[in-house]
Amino acid sequence: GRYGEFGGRFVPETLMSPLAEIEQAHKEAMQDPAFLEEYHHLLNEYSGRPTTVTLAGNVTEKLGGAKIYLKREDLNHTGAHKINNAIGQALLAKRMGKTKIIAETGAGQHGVATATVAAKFGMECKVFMGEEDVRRQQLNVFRMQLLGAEVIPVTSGNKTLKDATNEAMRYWVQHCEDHFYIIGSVVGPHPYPYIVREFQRVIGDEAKEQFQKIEGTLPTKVMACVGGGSNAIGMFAAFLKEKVDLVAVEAAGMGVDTDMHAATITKGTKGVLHGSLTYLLQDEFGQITEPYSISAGLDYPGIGPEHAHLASTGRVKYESVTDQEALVALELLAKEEGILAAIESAHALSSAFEHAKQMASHESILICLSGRGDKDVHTLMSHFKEEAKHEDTIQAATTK
Amino acid sequence: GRYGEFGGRFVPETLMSPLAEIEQAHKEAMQDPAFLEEYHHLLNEYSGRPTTVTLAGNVTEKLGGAKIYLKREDLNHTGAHKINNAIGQALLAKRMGKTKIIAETGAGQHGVATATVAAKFGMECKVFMGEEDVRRQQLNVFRMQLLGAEVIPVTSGNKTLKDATNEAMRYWVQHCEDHFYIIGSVVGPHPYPYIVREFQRVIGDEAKEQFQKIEGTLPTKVMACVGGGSNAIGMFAAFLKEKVDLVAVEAAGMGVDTDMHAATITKGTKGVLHGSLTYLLQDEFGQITEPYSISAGLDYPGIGPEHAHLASTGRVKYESVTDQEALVALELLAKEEGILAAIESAHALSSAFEHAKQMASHESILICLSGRGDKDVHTLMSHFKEEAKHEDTIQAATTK
Amino acid sequence: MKTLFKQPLQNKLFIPFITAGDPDGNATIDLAVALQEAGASAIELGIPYSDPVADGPVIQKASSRALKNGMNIVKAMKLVPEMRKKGVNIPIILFTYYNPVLQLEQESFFALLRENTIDGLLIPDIPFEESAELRQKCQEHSISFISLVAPTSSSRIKMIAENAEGFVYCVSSLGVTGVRKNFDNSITSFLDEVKQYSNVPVVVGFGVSSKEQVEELSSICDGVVVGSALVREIERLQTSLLNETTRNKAIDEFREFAKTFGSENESKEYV
Amino acid sequence: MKTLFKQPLQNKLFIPFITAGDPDGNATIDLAVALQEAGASAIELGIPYSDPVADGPVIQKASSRALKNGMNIVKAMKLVPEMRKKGVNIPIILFTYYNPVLQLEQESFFALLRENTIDGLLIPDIPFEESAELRQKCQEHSISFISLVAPTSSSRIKMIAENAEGFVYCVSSLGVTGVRKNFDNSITSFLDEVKQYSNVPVVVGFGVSSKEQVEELSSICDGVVVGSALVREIERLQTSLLNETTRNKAIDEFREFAKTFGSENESKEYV
Repeated sequence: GRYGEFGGRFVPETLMSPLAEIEQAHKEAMQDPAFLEEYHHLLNEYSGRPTTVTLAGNVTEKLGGAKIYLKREDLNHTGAHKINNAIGQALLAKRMGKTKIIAETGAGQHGVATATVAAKFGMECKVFMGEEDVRRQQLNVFRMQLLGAEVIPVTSGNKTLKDATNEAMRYWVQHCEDHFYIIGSVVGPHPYPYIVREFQRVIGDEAKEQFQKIEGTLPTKVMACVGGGSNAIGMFAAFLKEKVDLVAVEAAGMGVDTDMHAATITKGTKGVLHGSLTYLLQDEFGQITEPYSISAGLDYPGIGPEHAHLASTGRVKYESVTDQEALVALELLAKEEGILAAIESAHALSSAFEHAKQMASHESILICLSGRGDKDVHTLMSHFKEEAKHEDTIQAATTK
Repeated sequence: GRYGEFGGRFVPETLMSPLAEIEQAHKEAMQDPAFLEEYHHLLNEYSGRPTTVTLAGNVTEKLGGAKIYLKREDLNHTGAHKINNAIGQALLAKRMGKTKIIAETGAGQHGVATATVAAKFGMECKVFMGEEDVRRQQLNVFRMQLLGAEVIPVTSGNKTLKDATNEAMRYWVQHCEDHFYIIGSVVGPHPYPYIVREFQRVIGDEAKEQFQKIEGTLPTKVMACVGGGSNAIGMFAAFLKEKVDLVAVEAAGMGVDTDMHAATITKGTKGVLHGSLTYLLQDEFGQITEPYSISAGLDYPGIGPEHAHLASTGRVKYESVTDQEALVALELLAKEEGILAAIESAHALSSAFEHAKQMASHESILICLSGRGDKDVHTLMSHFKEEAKHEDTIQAATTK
Repeated sequence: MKTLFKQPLQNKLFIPFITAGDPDGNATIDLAVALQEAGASAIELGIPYSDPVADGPVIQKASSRALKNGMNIVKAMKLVPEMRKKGVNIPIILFTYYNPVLQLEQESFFALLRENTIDGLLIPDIPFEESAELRQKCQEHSISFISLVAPTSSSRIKMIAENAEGFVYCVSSLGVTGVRKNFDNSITSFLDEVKQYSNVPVVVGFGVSSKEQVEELSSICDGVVVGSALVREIERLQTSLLNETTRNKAIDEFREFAKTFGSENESKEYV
Repeated sequence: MKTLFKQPLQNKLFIPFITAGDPDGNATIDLAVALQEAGASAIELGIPYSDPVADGPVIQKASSRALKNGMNIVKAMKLVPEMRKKGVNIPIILFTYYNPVLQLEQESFFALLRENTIDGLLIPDIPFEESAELRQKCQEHSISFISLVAPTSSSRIKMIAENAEGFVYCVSSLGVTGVRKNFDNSITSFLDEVKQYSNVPVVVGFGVSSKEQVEELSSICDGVVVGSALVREIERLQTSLLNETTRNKAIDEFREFAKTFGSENESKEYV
């Protein structure tokens, strides 16, 4: 259960046996052709995989460097890569005879994916969500309810994702005998980081084959955004042993030199959160600090333990991108390619665009476009309105 | 340019030559392998086609009749079948050397699809949208703007789709020399109904092949919703000559016996609107009346002329479904299958579910799920809230 | 073939457009009288329509006003005999979109045109190719079926102009009706081509808004249609026109405004 | 191996839990004194933590209150010598999540435990398998490393119980800390299995909230941990506890409340 020194299983004793059972069940499942067939059947016939790889031709031309390709996880059912894992874990729950599902969610993407598979499998579903996020993401709350899930507002702590995760774990501790906890990223106690990785590696496996078919070679760089880090791990898994540069991009929020960011690798220190040893944003006494990012999906104070390991070995390079930089990249992709990326994914785009400029035209970058930006339109609207207001103020001030 | 007695080209003289040029260009394009290759390349690599066919197993079991399959147009880039046509027409515009695009939109789906392809092709894009719709669909307005399109609020008439179409035509009349008008459905003057049909027939062509691969035979019935009717024509085209029942479903709004509906075939009379002879909702003096449906995409007083023809020959059966029935079907699909359908598509679902109950379990229905329901969440929320309030009122009234 | 105007023309034609029922039916009758007094060669009487795609905002609003007042194609036609009673003897051309026509039985539509002494029919959304049957019927009933021709018509100009009746209505530039400041220079060659094929007067419309423009166009065509400029004046006067005590004064104002477009020679003969 | 309690036990153990710094450090000291007076056999001193996943809402809120007051793991440990000065001589067990421990150099953490006369260490989110090094260090420094065992531990019960030090902390039912009305019937067989392997007292915690429950459990185990019930009382008294003029009265009230859980025999000897 370790990635170098990272990972592990730091949980209340009550969960130790349930986690061992899940580990065993997953191991057996992954060797059972019938399980794998059902998993891939659902990915293909239900979620619409394989997702395509799109050349961002206009952006490539504009930047004048490396060719930019996008792995289109935004085209999945429910709009992001989250469904790959939710399908896999729901199948695992079914295999283990569990008919009740719990999940945590921040902006609601993993919650919607979990509510979706719970509906598909006829399972009862409870989604824990910080009260503050419930307020901010009413549409996703309603989507989950429409799918038949119960959304439980969490009032502890800062009432956001970290607290929702705490509460989901508490509920699971009390109900682990008949509930399966579908964790949404490569975080949590072992075996979750491994399970989620294995259910997300389809992204990279597909992308590698597709890219080779198009270009006849491997990409020069592969990039993805990281919050917990599931889309990045899923993308990188296929390339870890290849001669390909891997770059993951964290959320720098208002800047890594402020205290308003979510750049866990860049600025974090080692610690234990939600069951595993990894890098965290915390104070000197080990109290977890509240992260910040405009992107709800990257707004998490920890990171998957495998990322902590990949950072420490140097196999993957970790960079960070501010809110503002991500928004500029999002707008560029929208205007040039007609693709509205999730703000999460826009962090990877921003960094990739900078890399591309420095690279030669025979080189290439393959970016994981982890989700679509429809969910972010409210955020973008208020941001661009604020910006316009700000510009008006500046203009008013300078023309007087 | 006729489907039986329907269709034609009833437009101001100014547009006659431009329409003839488009007809000629389209004819040549469809015989040019390079054009078709680029079209299908974009459908596959950009929009993510082929879209999958999903068995709605839980609903099938629940209804106890025919097997229900869904053609998943909701998985397209931008969330509906509209992009198929937008890509095709934008390629045609490019071929004709036009660099400026105009489009009309109601709820914004075709507007978003058009703004998307305009961005992809580096074309200037103006989207005409009724002022009332601009107000109701702010998120889609913002999406179009983010994609670089100019959204022009239309203040004439009732300020909805019909008026936006009028205004788009007026603008085109004045600027047809350098503008290409991308019409969003199988309506308008010849050759538009034909062009849009040919760019949407990929739905049925794919679905037929996919269904045969799954079931080894053709479906018993093929169903789709109709407003203008592009997803239905696209779906039916492949089956018109097969021994397959075809059923199209119109919006009955508050009921076809009220004056609040959009059931053009069921309740309309022959007339000319937006350039073609078809069935219309109008008064005895030929004034077009305002249609009503909870679904913005079906809220149109006319219907594609080919549908008028298929109705008159009896090859396609036209039914209608109320707002309420559509919502019940939408909720059922969400809760049973984890798929949130567009309210438009839910009309087809509702009718299909009724058919399924009357059919044998060896029979099957293939439904075109034309789009995803994310765009409708606001509408659904306020509807279900109203409903809950209404129930509360009833309860309060009956418990006193 | 019936001709609307005596040939050769003694003056340039001035063909005003007004919407039936704007602001009400009685006003429309009086406005028609005023237009004749202002030198109109003929009047285009517009049938208000819910979806006037060939019209700009001014006439769209006039349509809305008229529809709100309950105007319809049958009522509109019945205004013409009232105009005749008040002395209007110039040709009246019914301007209507195709759909209202389509909703009437064809025989009763032509009967209505005849019994209401209507001289011509202009349908802006029915192109030459779709009009064969209607043109045939018009000939049978001695109604001039007016054809439009546009700068984009190109190879169609010959076909349309050769078959034109009453007059050829040339769209001044690309576009819908409405007030314009300038005309495209290419209009001269366009009009020359139309004149080359036409046996009837060649008239320019869509966007004629001032005396200066009328004069500018006079040298290259046989007359002008003036719509939006007049309808805007009616819009301005609508309150006065609806009030019996102020109507006469408003009509006087309108007549004076219309005269700026009219020929100086006010006495004409009509066929 | 160090033992926390003299064996064989003369009375059932009553181990109260309070959060350090709730409502402030001084109150914590006085509350500890009161607990000893109420018959506590040892005290679990909880370190407030931002993410207490093993705690129910009552202790979560206590954690938040203490963190707001600036409490941290080092300050908390330094409260213990103050308690000793006021006569507290029962064992003090530091209850802390793993992360705050991890942020201290291991040597300085154990030095702090020693110099602040802390007797035991309980980390709810470190399972047996991850605790080898810490248990080793505890033995070196004569600190009892308390292990938890749960009804779901099944095959793990033997391993945990055999290696237990100080006492075995049995989770009463599935779950996190908090007040419960009823206990699962299966608790008897669970406790029997633990007792079969354990050489130290077997104590039940998580959800003990009334004298009746204490009595019910007394027949099947060696003692109880009472947490949320006491912390809820502190929450109720917080304003009085923070005010110097009312603190003593509040402490009296708290002592009386705590006595409902305590053993009747108030004089004990501790090793």
